[in-house]
Amino acid sequence: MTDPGHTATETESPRDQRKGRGLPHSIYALGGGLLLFALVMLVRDDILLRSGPPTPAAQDNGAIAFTPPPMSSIPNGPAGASIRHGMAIFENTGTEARAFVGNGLACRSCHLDAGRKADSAPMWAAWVSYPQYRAKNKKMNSMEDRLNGCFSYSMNGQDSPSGGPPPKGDPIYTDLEAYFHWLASNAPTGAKLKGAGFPKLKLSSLGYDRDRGRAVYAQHCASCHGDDGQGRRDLNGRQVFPPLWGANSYNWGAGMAQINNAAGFIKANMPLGAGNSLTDQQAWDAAAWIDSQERPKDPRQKGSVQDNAAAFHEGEKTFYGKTIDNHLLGTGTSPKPRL
Amino acid sequence: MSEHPLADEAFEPYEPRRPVPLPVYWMAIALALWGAVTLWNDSTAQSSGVGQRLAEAGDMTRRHSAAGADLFAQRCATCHQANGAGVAGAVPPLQGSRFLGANPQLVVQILLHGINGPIAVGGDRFDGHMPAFGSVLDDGQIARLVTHLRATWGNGGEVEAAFVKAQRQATRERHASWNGGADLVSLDPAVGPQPAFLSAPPAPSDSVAMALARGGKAGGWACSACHGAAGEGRSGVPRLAGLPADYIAQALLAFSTGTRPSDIMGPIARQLDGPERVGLGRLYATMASASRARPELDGDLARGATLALQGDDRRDVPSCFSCHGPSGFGVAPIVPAIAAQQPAYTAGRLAALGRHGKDDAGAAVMPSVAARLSDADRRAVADYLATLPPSPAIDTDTKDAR
Amino acid sequence: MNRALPLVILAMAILAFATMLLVVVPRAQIGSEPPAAGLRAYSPEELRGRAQYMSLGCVYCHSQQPRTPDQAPDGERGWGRPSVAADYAYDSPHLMGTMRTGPDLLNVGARLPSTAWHLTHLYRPRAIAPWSIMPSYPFLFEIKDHAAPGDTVVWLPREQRVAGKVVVARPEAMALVAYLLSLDRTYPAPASAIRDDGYSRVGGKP
Amino acid sequence: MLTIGLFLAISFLVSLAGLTALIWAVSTDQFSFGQKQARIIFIEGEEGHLDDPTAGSGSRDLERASIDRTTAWPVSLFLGAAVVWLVIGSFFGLIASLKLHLPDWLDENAVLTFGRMRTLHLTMVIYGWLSLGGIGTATWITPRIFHSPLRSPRFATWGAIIWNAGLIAGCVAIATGWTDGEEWLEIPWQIDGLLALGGGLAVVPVLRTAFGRSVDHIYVSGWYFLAALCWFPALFIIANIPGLFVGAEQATVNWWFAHNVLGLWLTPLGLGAAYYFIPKIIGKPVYSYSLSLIGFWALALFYSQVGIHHLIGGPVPTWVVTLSVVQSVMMVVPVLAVAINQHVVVASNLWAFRASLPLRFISLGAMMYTLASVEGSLEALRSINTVTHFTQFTIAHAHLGAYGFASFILFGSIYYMMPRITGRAWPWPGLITVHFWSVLAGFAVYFVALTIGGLLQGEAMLDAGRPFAQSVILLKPYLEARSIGGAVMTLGHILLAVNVAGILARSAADARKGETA
Repeated sequence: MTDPGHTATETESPRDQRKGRGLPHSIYALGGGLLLFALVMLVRDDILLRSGPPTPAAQDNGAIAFTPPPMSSIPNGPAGASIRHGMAIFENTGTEARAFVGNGLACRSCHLDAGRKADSAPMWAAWVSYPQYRAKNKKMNSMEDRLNGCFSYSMNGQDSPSGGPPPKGDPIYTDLEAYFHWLASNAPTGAKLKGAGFPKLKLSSLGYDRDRGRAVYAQHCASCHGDDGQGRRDLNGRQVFPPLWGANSYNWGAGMAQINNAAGFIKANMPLGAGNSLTDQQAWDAAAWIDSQERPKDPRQKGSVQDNAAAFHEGEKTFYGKTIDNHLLGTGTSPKPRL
Repeated sequence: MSEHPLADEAFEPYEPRRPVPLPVYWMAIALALWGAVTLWNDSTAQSSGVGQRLAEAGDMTRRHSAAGADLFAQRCATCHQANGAGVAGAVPPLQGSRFLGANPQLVVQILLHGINGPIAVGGDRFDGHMPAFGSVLDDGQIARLVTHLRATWGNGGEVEAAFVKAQRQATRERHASWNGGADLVSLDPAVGPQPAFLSAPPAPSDSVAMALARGGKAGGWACSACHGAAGEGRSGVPRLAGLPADYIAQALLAFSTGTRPSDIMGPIARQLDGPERVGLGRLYATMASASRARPELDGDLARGATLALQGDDRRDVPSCFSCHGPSGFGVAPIVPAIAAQQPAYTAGRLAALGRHGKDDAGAAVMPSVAARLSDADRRAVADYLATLPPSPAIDTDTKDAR
Repeated sequence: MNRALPLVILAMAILAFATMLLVVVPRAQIGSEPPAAGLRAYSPEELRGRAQYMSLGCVYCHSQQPRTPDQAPDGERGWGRPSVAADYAYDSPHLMGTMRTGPDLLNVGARLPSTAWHLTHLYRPRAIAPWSIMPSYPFLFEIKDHAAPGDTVVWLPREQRVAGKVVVARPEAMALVAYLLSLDRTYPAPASAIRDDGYSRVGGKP
Repeated sequence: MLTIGLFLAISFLVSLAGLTALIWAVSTDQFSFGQKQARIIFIEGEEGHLDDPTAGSGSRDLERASIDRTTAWPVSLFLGAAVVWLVIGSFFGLIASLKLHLPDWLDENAVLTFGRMRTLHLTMVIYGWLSLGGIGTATWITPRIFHSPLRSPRFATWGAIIWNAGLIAGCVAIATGWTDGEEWLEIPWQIDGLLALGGGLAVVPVLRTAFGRSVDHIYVSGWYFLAALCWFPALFIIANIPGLFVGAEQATVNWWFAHNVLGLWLTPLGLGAAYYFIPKIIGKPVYSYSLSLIGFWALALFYSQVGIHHLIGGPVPTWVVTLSVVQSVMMVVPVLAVAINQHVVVASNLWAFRASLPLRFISLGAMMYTLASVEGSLEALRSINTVTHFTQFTIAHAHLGAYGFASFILFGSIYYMMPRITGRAWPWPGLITVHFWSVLAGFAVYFVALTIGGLLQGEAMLDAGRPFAQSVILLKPYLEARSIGGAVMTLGHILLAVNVAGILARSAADARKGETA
């Protein structure tokens, strides 16, 4: 190892011994760094490649976040059958509740993702907030009362084969409630759940304007809902994009016929898949354009449109009872012959 | 020999006391450990890779041997609904349908070739289009599906794969769907009175478009050379048959102007004028062809089905079918059919839309949806869509008029 | 280290050991796999085209080995499923390549099945893709005044044509295109197939 | 699966066991040699003095002068031919590089198409320039370290002639489109016989000199040369057996060969030269002679198994790929050993680095060996390879090894050897400086451009949302930069050729004068 003929080591001063050491040290450092890198890459290969893409973290602003149970957890047996049928009604309302639907909509047209999607009035949030006092009919409403309202206004029951909503106690209500109940499994009753209802949008000083809305509609809505607002059907005539006005849409008594509700829904959910891509102002204006079109009359109307506006639409943000292009909105559409 | 003075005469490079420096030991040991871990890891990778392929083969077998009820849930429920209620005015119910009580040959034939024309079920008239499952279900699957349908809503009785095979053989020359109830009643009168099939006035024979598709423009590349004689596409080449006419015409325009960049379509599209684009759109929209798409991207079909049918609310991804129609058949005029599309095309298009949505006119929503899909999701949904029956061909002219 | 013979012998022994591991054992393992079901041998015309492919050095810019989705999005580019050893049973020499200056070609016959397209592309790649840096191969074609019967005329976009002349494919070009069209491994891979699964460590799917 | 796993484990364990035994042997001094043996390259009075080669001529020592005389003719032949191949090869490389961004340039003839230009470039610089130059250097150094004259120099001469004939035939074949079609193995196997024969003949003198040497110890350069000269014919012959391999198995053979050409042929030739010239020029032995044992044997153990990392993610068994990946990273051990030995002696004698141009070439080359190896180890990691595979990054890496390392060392070796061989000083020493700076600057541009371009290209290809076209478009400026760098490098090569031609011409004139006198 040590060379006997080599005597330099014995005479080296400490300074000399350090000399020439700098480079070996940096070579070791290089090797060590490389090693560290190899190990890090090993970890990366192992851990990063294993994990899927990150999912957006849920934000929390005081309200309780809630996730409805997966479809696969619907129980078997009679309870499950009722839940399943409730879901079938919710999704395929025109068939399952054929006698009581007077337009081309289904529950899920506005309550997206079969009533599961937050910020589109999800049913798990609705279930835990009923019974509830509602100013609309000035009484304590059970869920059945509320559903009755949906059939009357949003589903335009007046033009249905039976001429109205399902009668009290109809199994349609029970099954729908069974579905809602299941959707709200483990949800806290009475608590404010995140994503309940439609978001409330503040109205800016610009207000809302149907002419601005016409442009917004043409750019962002018409490709699916059609220039004429009649939505689109697939090749079997099945409604894919729901009609927004006209005889096949919700009537003047529906919550969606109020611009603030429609604006909140649009802002959070439209265009479908690109929710929150419109500005608040665009949402208000588009809602105004949609609301300023004729639709089936308010079933509560006894006298003239003006009387009804005073009785039921006071203080609402709506074009009901206003005259646009020489047409008095609220007059109603003539019922369409059913397919 | 040298005039250069030595900078430091006293210093000599020396061999240190330890011939092998300590850090070399450490590194050798650490590298050996790293190597051992990597080897072990990759040996598990190998078994998981083989396992994955075996599992896929197993999946395939399982898919091919799925029970009738599962097949119904996967294949039929989007239209006929899980409870067989159908959709009023659009999709006939299975509950109490006389078609299911009739000779099993009838249901098998409907599944093999689809229906295109008016039928009467349960007193209601439906003027719709049932897709042909002949190219996406094998004989065993159809047999189990028909058995399940008849047991649930018809008059029982098992149907054997051999029976389906014979039926397929007997009508192998048939490339078009059954022309509504009027055509089907000839198979078994038990289905009851059926509306007459009013054959649509023959579409103006667009010989120009046909010549373009088959022979190319001025001796150029023919559409059919890549997209197939019936627009069925092939691995890596998109299916065109059954896409909305306007969608095709718009896409050709986008290719020619470069808003939708494509090296292959660009030069061809630039040779076409407006009427030719429209003509080609109509031609392919009305073409019927069997599906040639098969899952090929190693996608997770169950995940794909979830995305297509329900979307993913955690990632704010709506279901595909909420816009592309309940079976992915598209919604004219601009929402394209996605059923039976070639998976490489679907996944590649989703990736491109997710990244470069802006340079693509006419697709306002897809970029933001596609951007939220992971690579695995794109492959999953593309592979799932490839298992669906192709969109039935329709005569766009009559449909628009309706 | 003072004796030359042991040094040489040991050095050769180490090489022999490496050769056994890198050549002999993989050969035995790969050789035990039958050709993939669905793979067919090349026709004489395709083999002539393959010889063109080799002699023009296509392999230096085009790989023929799509990777797994775990590793790279080759499938989404339409380049096909990850290839396995059994897909190359008739490839001699192998032309897997190590560069992707151009796209992978193992399934180009599936995604670009048009002979006419390939002829235009070989004659003038930049008539199709202005950004392309692929060499053009005019020597595989002939420029004539009139196409003789049986000639395959190459289509060019309007702005690229020469008035009064036609471009006709020579047999070499036709053979090369025949080979390109034969590159189609879209049949399903055998489950027991051999390939590098180092990226499938994920095991299950996410 | 069990047997394969077993193979994998065994191969790694064997390599590790070899390494452990080696480290144990070195640290417990099982081989009784040390710095004394490292001084075998010096003769009395040389040590401690700069061996300034660019200025001086032959050795004062009569024994060494007589040794050098035996090698003069075959080595001049090898080196002269090597330089010719270098210049021609660089031109083809430059044309190929230009064609990548000027694709319509010179497209009228099949001979001039990119695929053939590029292949001619590779064949000429690997089998012409580097191999011939390496054999020449080995033939020159071996007798010196053995203190014995070269035995049977005629074999070397014939070897050089036959090799060159084979190579010319091979290049003509490739230019006309006759090729075996595999990377690095394009020369038709019918012609390969000539190369094998030439190589085999060239080995004989070196082996015979080794076996008949007059000193007991074999200096480290000798290990590398002896092993390389035995390894290469074996590699070349096995890889070229026609019809033995088909399909995917052929790919493993292809890359087993192609990487071993670097690892077991060019690398030992280059390292052997560096191990001789660096201490010789500085006049001081290497830092830790016994460490060089680890450098050599670990190279043999690990480098021989790295080739299949070229097929990561490909259709070959997982285990063989993983084995190559692991052994690639294990290469860090021999690389560190060599780096410590070679760089430390230079770093503690930086004045010599400034003073001697050959040392500058050789020492820089040795540093680029360290860099190239480290880069290679990293590149073999799956996570990095998935980006760099199939991109220009690998081209940059290959040039770092074959040019930055092997060619730089060969440049320095030629500048050192030619004056000793011819007995004349370099006719235009100024050109050597210009050569040094032009190839250094040109290569820096080349390497940096392609490395960055390759990484960007790889990133683009991994993103399914970016069309393939983007990976090409973004690469173009880097390809143009590569052409600029390559042109500057080619200029340097011409200067080298001018100097070599000049020194050979003068020595020939001397010889004629000597004859007439």
